[in-house]
Amino acid sequence: MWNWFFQLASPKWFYTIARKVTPWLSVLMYSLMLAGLVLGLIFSPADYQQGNTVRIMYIHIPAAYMSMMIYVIMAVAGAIGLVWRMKMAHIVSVSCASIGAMFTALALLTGAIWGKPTWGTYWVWDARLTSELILLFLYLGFMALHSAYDDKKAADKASAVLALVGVVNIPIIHFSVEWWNTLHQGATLSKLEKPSMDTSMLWPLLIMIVAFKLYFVVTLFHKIRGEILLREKQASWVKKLVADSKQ
Amino acid sequence: MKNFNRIVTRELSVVFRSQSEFVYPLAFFIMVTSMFPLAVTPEPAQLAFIAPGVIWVAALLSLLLSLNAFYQSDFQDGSLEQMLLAGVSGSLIILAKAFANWIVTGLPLVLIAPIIGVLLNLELQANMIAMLALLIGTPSLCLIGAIGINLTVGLRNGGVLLTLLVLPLFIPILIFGASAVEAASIGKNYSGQLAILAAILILSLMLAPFAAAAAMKISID
Amino acid sequence: MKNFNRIVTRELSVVFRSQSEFVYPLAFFIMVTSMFPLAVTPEPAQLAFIAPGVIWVAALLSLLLSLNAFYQSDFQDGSLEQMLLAGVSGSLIILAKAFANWIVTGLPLVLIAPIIGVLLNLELQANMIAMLALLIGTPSLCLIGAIGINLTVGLRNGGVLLTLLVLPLFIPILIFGASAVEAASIGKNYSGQLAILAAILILSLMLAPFAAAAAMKISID
Amino acid sequence: MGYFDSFNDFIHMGGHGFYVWLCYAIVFIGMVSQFVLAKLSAKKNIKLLSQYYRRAAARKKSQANNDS
Amino acid sequence: MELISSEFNSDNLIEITNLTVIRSDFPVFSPVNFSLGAGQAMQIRGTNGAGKTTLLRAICGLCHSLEGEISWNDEVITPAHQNFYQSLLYIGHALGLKPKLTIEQNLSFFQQLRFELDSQLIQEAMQAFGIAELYDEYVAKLSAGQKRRVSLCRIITEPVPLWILDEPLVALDVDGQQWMLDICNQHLERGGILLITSHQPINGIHNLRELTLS
Amino acid sequence: MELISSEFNSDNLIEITNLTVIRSDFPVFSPVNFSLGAGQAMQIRGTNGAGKTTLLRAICGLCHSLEGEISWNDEVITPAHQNFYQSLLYIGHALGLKPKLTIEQNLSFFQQLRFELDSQLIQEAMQAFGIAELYDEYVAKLSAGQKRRVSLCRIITEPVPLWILDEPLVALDVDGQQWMLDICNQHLERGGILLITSHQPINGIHNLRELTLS
Ligand code: HEM
Ligand SMILES: Nc1ncnc2c1ncn2[C@@H]1O[C@H](COP(=O)(O)OP(=O)(O)OP(=O)(O)O)[C@@H](O)[C@H]1O
Ligand SMILES: Nc1ncnc2c1ncn2[C@@H]1O[C@H](COP(=O)(O)OP(=O)(O)OP(=O)(O)O)[C@@H](O)[C@H]1O
Ligand SMILES: [Mg+2]
Ligand SMILES: [Mg+2]
Repeated sequence: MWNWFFQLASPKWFYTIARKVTPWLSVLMYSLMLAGLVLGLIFSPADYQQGNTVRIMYIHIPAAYMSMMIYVIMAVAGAIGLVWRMKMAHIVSVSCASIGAMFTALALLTGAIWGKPTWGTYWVWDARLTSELILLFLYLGFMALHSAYDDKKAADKASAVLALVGVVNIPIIHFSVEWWNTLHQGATLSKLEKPSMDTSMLWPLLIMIVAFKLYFVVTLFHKIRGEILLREKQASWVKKLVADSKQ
Repeated sequence: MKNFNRIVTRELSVVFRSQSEFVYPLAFFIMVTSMFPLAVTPEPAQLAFIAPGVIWVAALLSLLLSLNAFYQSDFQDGSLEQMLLAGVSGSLIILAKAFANWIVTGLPLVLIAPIIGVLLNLELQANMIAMLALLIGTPSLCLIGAIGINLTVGLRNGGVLLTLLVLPLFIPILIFGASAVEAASIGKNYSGQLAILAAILILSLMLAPFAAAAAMKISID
Repeated sequence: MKNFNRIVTRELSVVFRSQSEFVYPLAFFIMVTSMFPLAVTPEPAQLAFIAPGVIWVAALLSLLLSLNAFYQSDFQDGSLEQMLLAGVSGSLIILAKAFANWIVTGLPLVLIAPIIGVLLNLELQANMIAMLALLIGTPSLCLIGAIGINLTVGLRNGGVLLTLLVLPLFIPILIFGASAVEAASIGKNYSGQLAILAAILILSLMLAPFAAAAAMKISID
Repeated sequence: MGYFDSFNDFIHMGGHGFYVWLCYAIVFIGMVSQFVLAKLSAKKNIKLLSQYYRRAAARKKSQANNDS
Repeated sequence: MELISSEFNSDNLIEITNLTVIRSDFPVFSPVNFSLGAGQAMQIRGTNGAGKTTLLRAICGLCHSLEGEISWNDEVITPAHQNFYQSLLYIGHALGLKPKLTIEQNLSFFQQLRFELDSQLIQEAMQAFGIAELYDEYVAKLSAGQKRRVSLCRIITEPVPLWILDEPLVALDVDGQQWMLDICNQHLERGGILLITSHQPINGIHNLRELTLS
Repeated sequence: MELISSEFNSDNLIEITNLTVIRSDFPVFSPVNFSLGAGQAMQIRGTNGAGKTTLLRAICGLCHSLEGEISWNDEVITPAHQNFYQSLLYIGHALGLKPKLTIEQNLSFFQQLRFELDSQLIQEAMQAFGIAELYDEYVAKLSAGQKRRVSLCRIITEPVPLWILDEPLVALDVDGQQWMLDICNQHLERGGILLITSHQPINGIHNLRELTLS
């Protein structure tokens, strides 16, 4: 039952699987991305209040979701690494950071730009915006801490501790719109209730959300493979792989 | 518990050995708060308006500054590893050091805050609430700060990296602390904010010592 | 002059060895400035009003924090005394280190300040003046800070004592810097303040290296 | 085609073209650069490693020479 | 002078199997095997950089990324094993003294972490290392050798069976070295265990085994 | 191996008259008088705390509150005397190395403060102390003895006549100590001057005079 878990823990196994899977995932990602863009930019209607600016939603919301999801993944992987001393978990955790930071920055930037036509200002200091900014700082702190250590193992553990501590910020971001009355929109997508959105806008949004997730997985796999190579440089399979690739 | 007392006593006697040292964080606090009338505006109404925020930001920075002095030398001269080797648990060490840190840095802030409040034109009620909020909030700052300093203590320029790691975690305390004072100063209900501060304190008392102890062991290697 | 270059190069290579280090003071600056909207008020007009003061206070604190990392290890590992014994004059060492300090800490602040200004709702003209004022003011902060750190570096809790010594000396720069920005934001003439800042810079370039070098020799004993 | 009457309309987006296209451009640049960097990292690391192995081998050799 | 009054359990045993430490992907030294029982002493030898300090710190649990096994009285030591820490004293390059406290305050702090305060014993220890008159001097003002003596006092004030000493003779003058070695001998006679490194010749410790790292 | 290529001026002379250092109102040691000319060496002896380190630092001008006179080539030294500093190398308990720079960077920084960069010489120095393969290693990662070796490389890379070495043999292994003493001998043959302290026996330095502090 735990077999797959231990297999996952083997960098070599992960490397080969990731290499096999990524092309397929990439194809899926490209097609979903394209479909989402075409539907969102061309076929979906403008909002009766916001006009065409609503099209920013199709990238803002997926990016914002990803920024939070990736942080949780990073923290959970870090925790697994700390508790079970699993190499692979740390590799995942570390590889997540820069992708997550990018999505956080994108959510902030697209949100800020969207704010100008809708709220009349690029930036207000409301709870959700602020907590998202804090999330960016947490990502940056994670990366800075990891690069400040000379020893990779110590760096992994230290940054995992930081990721775990920072996880408290995630519920704050999510519930901020409920806890404080703010400018920012409340939840539009919820599993329990029927979405309040028109299907012609809902579909492109959902497709983009899935496409962004796939993008994350594909990019993560690339990053992980690079990282595995560096860390397993003493393993014979890596030596062989490097030697083969030279010819 | 015996060891807790011992570590606290030792910390305090190191600090009080040069008797003037415990006034520094205080002095920093006073200095930063008095920079604002100079830098922003000397007008009383405006001052009272920015006072809660300024008091909290200053408290936060002065606690942040004190962390280094409290932890770094223990790492460098090897006395932390000696305590661990004497079988004292990491989280107990952290708890004791954070407590000593609060006694030396946090408590004086709490006591001096009302005076600063008067200088910044804060009225009595808000002033008392500011003190209360600081009393509940500053221990959490010491505990959370302990995590950050233990993660960064082995690194050069750790001081600034520390800030980067710790300030985001301080911000919720800052927000609720400042908004409690603000609510009090305009006569609104402030008990909600104080309750959240208390909840944060309990949470950090339960979790921070373990996280910081883990960080400490990583840094010692 | 050759030795000046060498010391600067060495300082910079120590700092840039872990490439991310030069973002820390910046991060601190951004973090502190973004604490004020949270602690004081998120309202744009109010923000613009306190912005000049906040930017200057934050710049001042972030330079203050960087001093320790720049000087302390050189004292402790004996490399300062080795430089002196190699016949390099104390004031040259200080000048070189303060210059490196400014490159790493001050310059990034100057460059990021306009962005912070936008976040705090400062308008374009005031924003540019803020940048200019920081450009003239921050080198003096590095030089004056060098005196303070060299006086206090041998002491435990020196960090906070440093603050105590240095902040009063920083205050004139703070006042003129902030008031230049304020003047610009309400459309008044600001050249007087900038001239004073420049005068302070020249004065501290001439005097601070000698004072700091004297302090250094006292601390080495 | 689609929601818009003409290509010009599409670019113009009812006056909000600047905001919409700026957003999409930023996201595009961000995601593509991240993706390319990630994709290159495996290749770059292979190159790095082949250098590393060469140096390690050289060091081992010189050590062996020292011992004998 | 009879200094150490306690007899140790004669069953005490530390066993090291296949221990090595990985740094930047390479083992620092080839795997090490040995065991030391009551009354036995071992000197770790090796050139500069051979890994002596690393080995000692690994045994104390101060190193991550180690491979192999350490066991104390037949129990395998996981990083924080209370029994083991109760019986261990490690003194390395960093002495762990607070410059702002006096000699006596430093010593009594460490003593109280594991034992009851025994001022008498602290007094005797300072006498044994020739720093009795300096008892209320701040450590900051001591010379290199005097600081080393203060840290070594702990082998008397904290009577534990297992001593792990990394270059304890450094900075000591001739008298100091002699006193130090005498005390080690007494410790061994009482059933203590000693693990030591030194680049200076160690004369007069009975039955000193040697292990050379490579 | 011929390492040091420069001959020094044979008129070099350091003279110490009635030197003592006051700490907390008392002189640390009774006044000291000696003079050393080209090719002469002196070992300062004394128990722990006798004041050896204090004396050497005082000569280097790193101590305030000293009484007496130090002169170099018949000129009295006031705290910052360029000629004197140009001819002096002091290596004490603190090594002055930056952990974040490599061995080579550290050595070339110090060399360039007084001389032109000479990578050849740095290479030779590292070879002489057996750390040539580590040249691009960060000092943070070195062992105690390796760090000491790096700091001692400076006696080769910075060819000055007057060496003041405070316990240079500490942490060095047997080979390292031998190399060190050989180099000192070569230095003396070329007309250098050596002032040294050590608690370990110094074997094989020709004409080593001794001065015992009290
Ligand atoms: C800098 C500005 C902004 C930031 C940092 C930001 C951040 C976020 C975040 C983090 C989420 C995900 C929340 C969650 O999953 O709980 C989100 C969702 C969302 N944002 Fe923004 N946002 C910004 C501006 C805007 C603007 C201007 C609008 C529209 C007027 C907007 C509309 C939405 C909508 C509709 C959602 C989905 C709501 C949900 O399902 O929770 N955002 N935003
Ligand atoms: N800053 C100081 N203030 C007061 N006394 C001091 C100070 N520094 C050193 N001393 C005292 O001066 C004496 C001489 O110290 P010094 O370091 O010179 O000894 P040393 O001969 O080098 O000893 P060691 O062999 O242990 O290195 C010591 O007794 C010490 O206590
Ligand atoms: N943090 C580290 N990262 C990588 N390598 C390290 C680290 N610390 C030590 N080393 C390397 O490990 C080796 C062993 O160091 P160690 O300090 O154990 O040597 P030692 O035998 O105690 O030497 P000495 O006699 O000089 O004290 C050295 O070659 C050193 O370069
Ligand atoms: Mg060692
Ligand atoms: Mg000495």
